Amino acid sequence: MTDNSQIAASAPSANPFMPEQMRIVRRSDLTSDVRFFQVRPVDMERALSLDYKPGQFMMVSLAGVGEAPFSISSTPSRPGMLEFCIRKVGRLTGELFKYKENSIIGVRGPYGNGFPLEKMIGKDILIVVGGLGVAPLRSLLLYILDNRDKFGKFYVLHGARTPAEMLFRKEFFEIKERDDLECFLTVDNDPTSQWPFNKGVVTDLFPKIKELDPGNTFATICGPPVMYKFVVAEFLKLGIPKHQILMTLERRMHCGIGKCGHCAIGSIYTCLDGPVFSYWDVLHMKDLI
Amino acid sequence: MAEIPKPKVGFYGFTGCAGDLLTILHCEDELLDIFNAVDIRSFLMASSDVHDDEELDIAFVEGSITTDHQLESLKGIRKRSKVLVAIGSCACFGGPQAARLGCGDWEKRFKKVYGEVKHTVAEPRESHPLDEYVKVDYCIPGCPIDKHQFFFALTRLAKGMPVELTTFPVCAECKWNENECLLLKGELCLGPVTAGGCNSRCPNHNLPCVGCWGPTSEANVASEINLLKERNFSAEEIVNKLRLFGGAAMVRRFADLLGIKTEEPAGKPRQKKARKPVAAGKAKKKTASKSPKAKSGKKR
Amino acid sequence: MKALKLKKEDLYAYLESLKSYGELWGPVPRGERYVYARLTNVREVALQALRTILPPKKFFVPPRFNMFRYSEDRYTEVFDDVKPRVLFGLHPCDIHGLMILDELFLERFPDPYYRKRREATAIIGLSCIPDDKCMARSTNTHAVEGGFDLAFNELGDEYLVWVGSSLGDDLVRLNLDLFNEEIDAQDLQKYLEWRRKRDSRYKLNFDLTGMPDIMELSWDSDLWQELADKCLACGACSMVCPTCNCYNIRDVSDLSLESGVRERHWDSCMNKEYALVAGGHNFREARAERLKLYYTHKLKAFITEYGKPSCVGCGRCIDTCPVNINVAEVIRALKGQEVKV
Amino acid sequence: MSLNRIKIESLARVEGHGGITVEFKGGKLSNVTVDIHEGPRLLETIAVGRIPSEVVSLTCRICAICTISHRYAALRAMEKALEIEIPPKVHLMRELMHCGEMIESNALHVFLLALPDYLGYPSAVHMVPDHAEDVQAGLRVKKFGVKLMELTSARPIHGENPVIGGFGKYPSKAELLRFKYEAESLIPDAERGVEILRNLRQPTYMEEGMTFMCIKPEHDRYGWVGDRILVSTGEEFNAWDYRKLTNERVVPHSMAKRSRFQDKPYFVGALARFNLLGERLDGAAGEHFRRCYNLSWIRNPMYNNVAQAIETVWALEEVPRIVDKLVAYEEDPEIVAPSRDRGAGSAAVEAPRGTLYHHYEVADGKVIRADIVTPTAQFLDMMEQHIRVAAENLLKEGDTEDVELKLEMIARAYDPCISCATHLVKVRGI
Ligand SMILES: Cc1cc2nc3c(=O)[nH]c(=O)nc-3n(C[C@H](O)[C@H](O)[C@H](O)COP(=O)(O)OP(=O)(O)OC[C@H]3O[C@@H](n4cnc5c(N)ncnc54)[C@H](O)[C@@H]3O)c2cc1C
Ligand code: SF4
Ligand code: SF4
Ligand code: SF4
Repeated sequence: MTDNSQIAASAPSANPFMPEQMRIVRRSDLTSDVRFFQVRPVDMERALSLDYKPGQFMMVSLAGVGEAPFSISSTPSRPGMLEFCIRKVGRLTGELFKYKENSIIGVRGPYGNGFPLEKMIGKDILIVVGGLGVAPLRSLLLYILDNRDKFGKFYVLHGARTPAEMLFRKEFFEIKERDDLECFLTVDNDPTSQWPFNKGVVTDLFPKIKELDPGNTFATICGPPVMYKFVVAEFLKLGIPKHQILMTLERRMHCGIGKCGHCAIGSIYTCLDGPVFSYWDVLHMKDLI
Repeated sequence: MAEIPKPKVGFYGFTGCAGDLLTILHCEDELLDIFNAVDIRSFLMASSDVHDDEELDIAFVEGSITTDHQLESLKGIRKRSKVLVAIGSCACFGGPQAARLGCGDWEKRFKKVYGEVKHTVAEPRESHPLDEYVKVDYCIPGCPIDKHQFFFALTRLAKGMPVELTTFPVCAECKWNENECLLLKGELCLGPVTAGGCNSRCPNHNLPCVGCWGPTSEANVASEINLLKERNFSAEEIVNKLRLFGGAAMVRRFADLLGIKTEEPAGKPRQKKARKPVAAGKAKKKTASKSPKAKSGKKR
Repeated sequence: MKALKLKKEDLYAYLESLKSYGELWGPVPRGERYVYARLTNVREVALQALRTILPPKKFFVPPRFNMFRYSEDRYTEVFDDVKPRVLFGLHPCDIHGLMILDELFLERFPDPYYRKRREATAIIGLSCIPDDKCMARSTNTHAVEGGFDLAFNELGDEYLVWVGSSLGDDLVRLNLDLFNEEIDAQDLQKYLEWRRKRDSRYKLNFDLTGMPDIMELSWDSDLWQELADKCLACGACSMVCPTCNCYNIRDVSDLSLESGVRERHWDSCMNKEYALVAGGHNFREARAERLKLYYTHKLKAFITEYGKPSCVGCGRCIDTCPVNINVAEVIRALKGQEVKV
Repeated sequence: MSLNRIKIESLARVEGHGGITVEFKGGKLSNVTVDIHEGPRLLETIAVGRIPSEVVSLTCRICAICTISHRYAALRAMEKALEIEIPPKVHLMRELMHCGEMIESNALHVFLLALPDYLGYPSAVHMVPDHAEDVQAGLRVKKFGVKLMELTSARPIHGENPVIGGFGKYPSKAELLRFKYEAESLIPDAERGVEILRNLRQPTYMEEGMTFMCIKPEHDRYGWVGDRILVSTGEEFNAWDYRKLTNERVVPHSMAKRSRFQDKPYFVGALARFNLLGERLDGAAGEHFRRCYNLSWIRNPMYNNVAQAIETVWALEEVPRIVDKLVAYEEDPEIVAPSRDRGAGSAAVEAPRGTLYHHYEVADGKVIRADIVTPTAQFLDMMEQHIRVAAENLLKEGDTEDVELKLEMIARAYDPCISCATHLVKVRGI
């Protein structure tokens, strides 16, 4: 009974484990170990019909290597391609870094809940990112910029250890220049002494937030684990309700679709019910972080 | 993807039974594929065509170190190789010849066997695993190794990728094979503390695991010992069993549980194993600290 | 649901006729235990079997199987072992176990590997009288109303045969002559009596309704560490549990290095690397944390989500764990009772 | 010619680590040594204080190539020490597993290790382009031996299934019959080895008379197990008197001990078995033997290769005979428990490369003494002597081309097993 065995791998398959073929159209180094990948389904029809939400992720699949989840960094408002920013840490990421432009990789998804855009529309938005936390939040950020009129006030705080380690540095410099949002950048320290902006940890930027309506604000955070505690404290100080504080969480995943069990926390699966959770979820569901 | 040149591979054997290299030679169906997939530069047991001074991508080393000469060769292999893989329990743990490691009676035993003759061929020493002397990138355990696990490692390394070996103890595979649990039937089975990957061969044959793959990464030896004591096995018998193939790893990691005084090996500082699961040290302390009985009642 | 009767003496003849649907599998002895095995000779079936070492999940998510063959960047699905099969002799707890797996594997993102095997398989239940390790009454999984194609219920020298699906009806028609459609009041009496007898035999009776609360309140209890000190982390409890479904995926290359398989094999939350992620962070480094996850899944999370525990009371963990950590002991301990752990 | 010293540092295509040193002084041969630089393991000292079953698991680890023979010898010795009578089905299973090892080890040696020498290749892999069929035939036979060992012992190497008093599990009848048919179908492959070797000219530069020893089977057929030892001098010994035969001593250039019989080196192995028992060979093997045998067999160790090739045919013919008897048993016997917890036992079995002795003494259920004498330890002196004669003759004839290879070939013809040789020796309880 090997029906279905020759499903064209480039079209979406009835088998949710079947990776779609996508081509790396662009790649560039963001830092020494983080690389930006832009990929596009080999099938053009499919490329144009790609749909996803900021905060969702895809499983990247390399034959003979394995699969791993990565947040989508691009915005659905700029269709036809997907973007990832990926840190080289292990087997799959190590191999992926060997792939050049024009190579074919496997991708399946999108998976996960993504940000609750329906609820966020019309609200003030505060995005706080650190390090690789940019990956999912860049998607939200670009989405909001592309739909600027649908949201209220918009603050972005971005921190990195050093200027060289700030991901999408140029992009953020440009965003900073825009007048439809307030964007503040900071670095922990600056060996070059050329950094024109703030120095210090990301929480130092909070006093710059002036005109948020806290009850009407969605705050999002993604970054290294140490950041969460301090940033959430600041959100609470601002008076943002706990269920409007959003964060994306990470867990081991082998399937991305709620089968393999590895990302289970209590009664939820990070891959299906997350990876975006509210601070209230974190408080009432033990074990979430 | 770019064509990668065939990796240069060497196979070496020190003190042991040669069972791991022979396991590879026993792969009739795959042998030619292996020779095609990688560029074998040295395999003394199979071929007299050896190139013993060149750089290697991967060195597979079987056997433990028991002479000065071997130690020198091992260091040479390490220097020439990008990745060094210990294959078999002797290379990984010192093998059965290291079962009395730490007992301090090696010289006495050596004299018992060889008398006072001064050997000219080699300066003998007590058996130690490879990672006592050089950095070992991977340990593929087994007495002998299992060919599937070896192929898995070989293909991964040939492609320049890391290798994940079985992290379960024997019991998991034993259940896959639907065996009746011998421990529950009162036999001294080391399945729960022994690294899996052998497909639970012995329980499949109604025989208890004798632990020939050495300790698993998270062996709860304290609990196993307590359980066996409840089943009326003597402490001596349990310890003997644990040490027979666990060798240096058992002795060192579980010395206080096994009631053994450990002596550091002559001279050489101990190197950390590269693929030790993260923070194994912490778990070790936890399991090793107190017996469960001592523990209950105390506040943590 | 339709009910029929089959004389016990005709059972083997009927089992024989089932073979025309597909491979016939049923419990057979292995030492003092039982396993599901292919019944080439129908008389080998162990009708007295209680629990098998592995639950029927092994048919639908085998311990190890290949999902894809790959070469270069092409993936080809593998469904090698999908074939028509009849599983005979599933007890109610195991049927409930399958229904829980159905929810996991067939609802959101249906898993084709599970689905195809499931669809090709006919399920025939068999009633049972519990032993001292069964706790299906506590989990309310001691009787079945669905989830089977046929269900045989012992009734003196006959079986009452429930037909649970249209496939079940087809199976009956494979040898219709053996069945009797007339059910009378006496049969009803016998059936009720049998149920009373079964229900009275449960030695393990727990009230599980409050378990989520109790688990919640025991989150920081010393209990978990005490269990962890004994736990061998061997994973056997997960392997044998009919509702444990965790697995790992790994790509295994052929020696040619050009092709290979994407393989799936059982994992357990008791495995130390279960929650280890790249960079070395382990979300459940401590054995106590992993044990807690296992029992959260069985006794809390599923109840919160589906209103029933994901333990179906089959007693396999009770029968398997060498150091006697099992769902019954954990419930007792959580409820502050004396335990043997 | 200014040859002072020939040193073969590492013998290739033998199991374990050994070398050969030949020294000359003033154009005359002064010293020949077969050096064993395998590291010591002191396994007998590890055996002391352990329970018998553990010691069986331990001593088979002396050598991967002879693991079945070691296990077999250990089981027999332990069963003697503990007074265990094993049922006939267990005997048959053991004979079957022994066949597996003989087939595997002999085929490996004949086709893959020795043939490359004769045909002038560094290894069997290098032979493939020109002699693919021969290599394939050898691999098929060897693979069958490996599978047979796996079937009977649970693993190709160090299988734990054969235990004191019986087996953990028995193969099914269907499996056994499959092996029977396969054995029958492989006989032509094994005969191929005999044919190749028969048609090759054996070198003669090392010829020298030798003393042979092997086990006298308990029945009047050819075989590898028994309690009496035949010597080509016409004498016979009990296996438990093995000390009288082997007389081990330590030499400085070897981590393996050395044996002599009546102060003379001697030969054990297939050639010894054939010289002493060859007329007992039946079937096709018997015919091959009668066709190949000549008087050089008592002087020339190179014929050991031919003997091994023929012995492989015999072992393949033996498999169906054993299987036919095995499948007649309906029940699998239980493992027989020891009838006492103290005693001493010695046993001999023929390993592929010669007679192997295991001796154990047990008190209070623990082994207090273990003594193992391996074939390689026994024939090393003989090997040294043949190499000496060869070196002298070659020197005399001025035939110094490829002299290392020529000497190495002699060593390889013995099919030495150096890990075996290195770990055996008597020890009293410590
Ligand atoms: C929802 C989500 C979004 C993510 N987004 C990004 C991103 O945008 N950029 C980025 O660089 N990284 C991201 N990660 C982390 C990324 O998945 C890991 O770095 C990656 O799995 C490492 O794989 P590896 O094979 O290189 O590492 P190895 O250590 O060799 O991992 C082996 C296998 O373990 C599993 N695994 C290991 N670490 C993780 C992990 N952190 N999460 C899930 N599974 C894991 C995978 O199956 C992986 O193939 C994300 C993780 C999650 C869960
Ligand atoms: S028989 Fe041994 S390996 Fe198998 S489950 Fe029991 S303890 Fe574990
Ligand atoms: S079951 Fe134990 S003794 Fe047997 S092969 Fe596996 S690890 Fe070795
Ligand atoms: S937890 Fe135990 S009793 Fe419950 S279903 Fe799983 S194995 Fe059966």
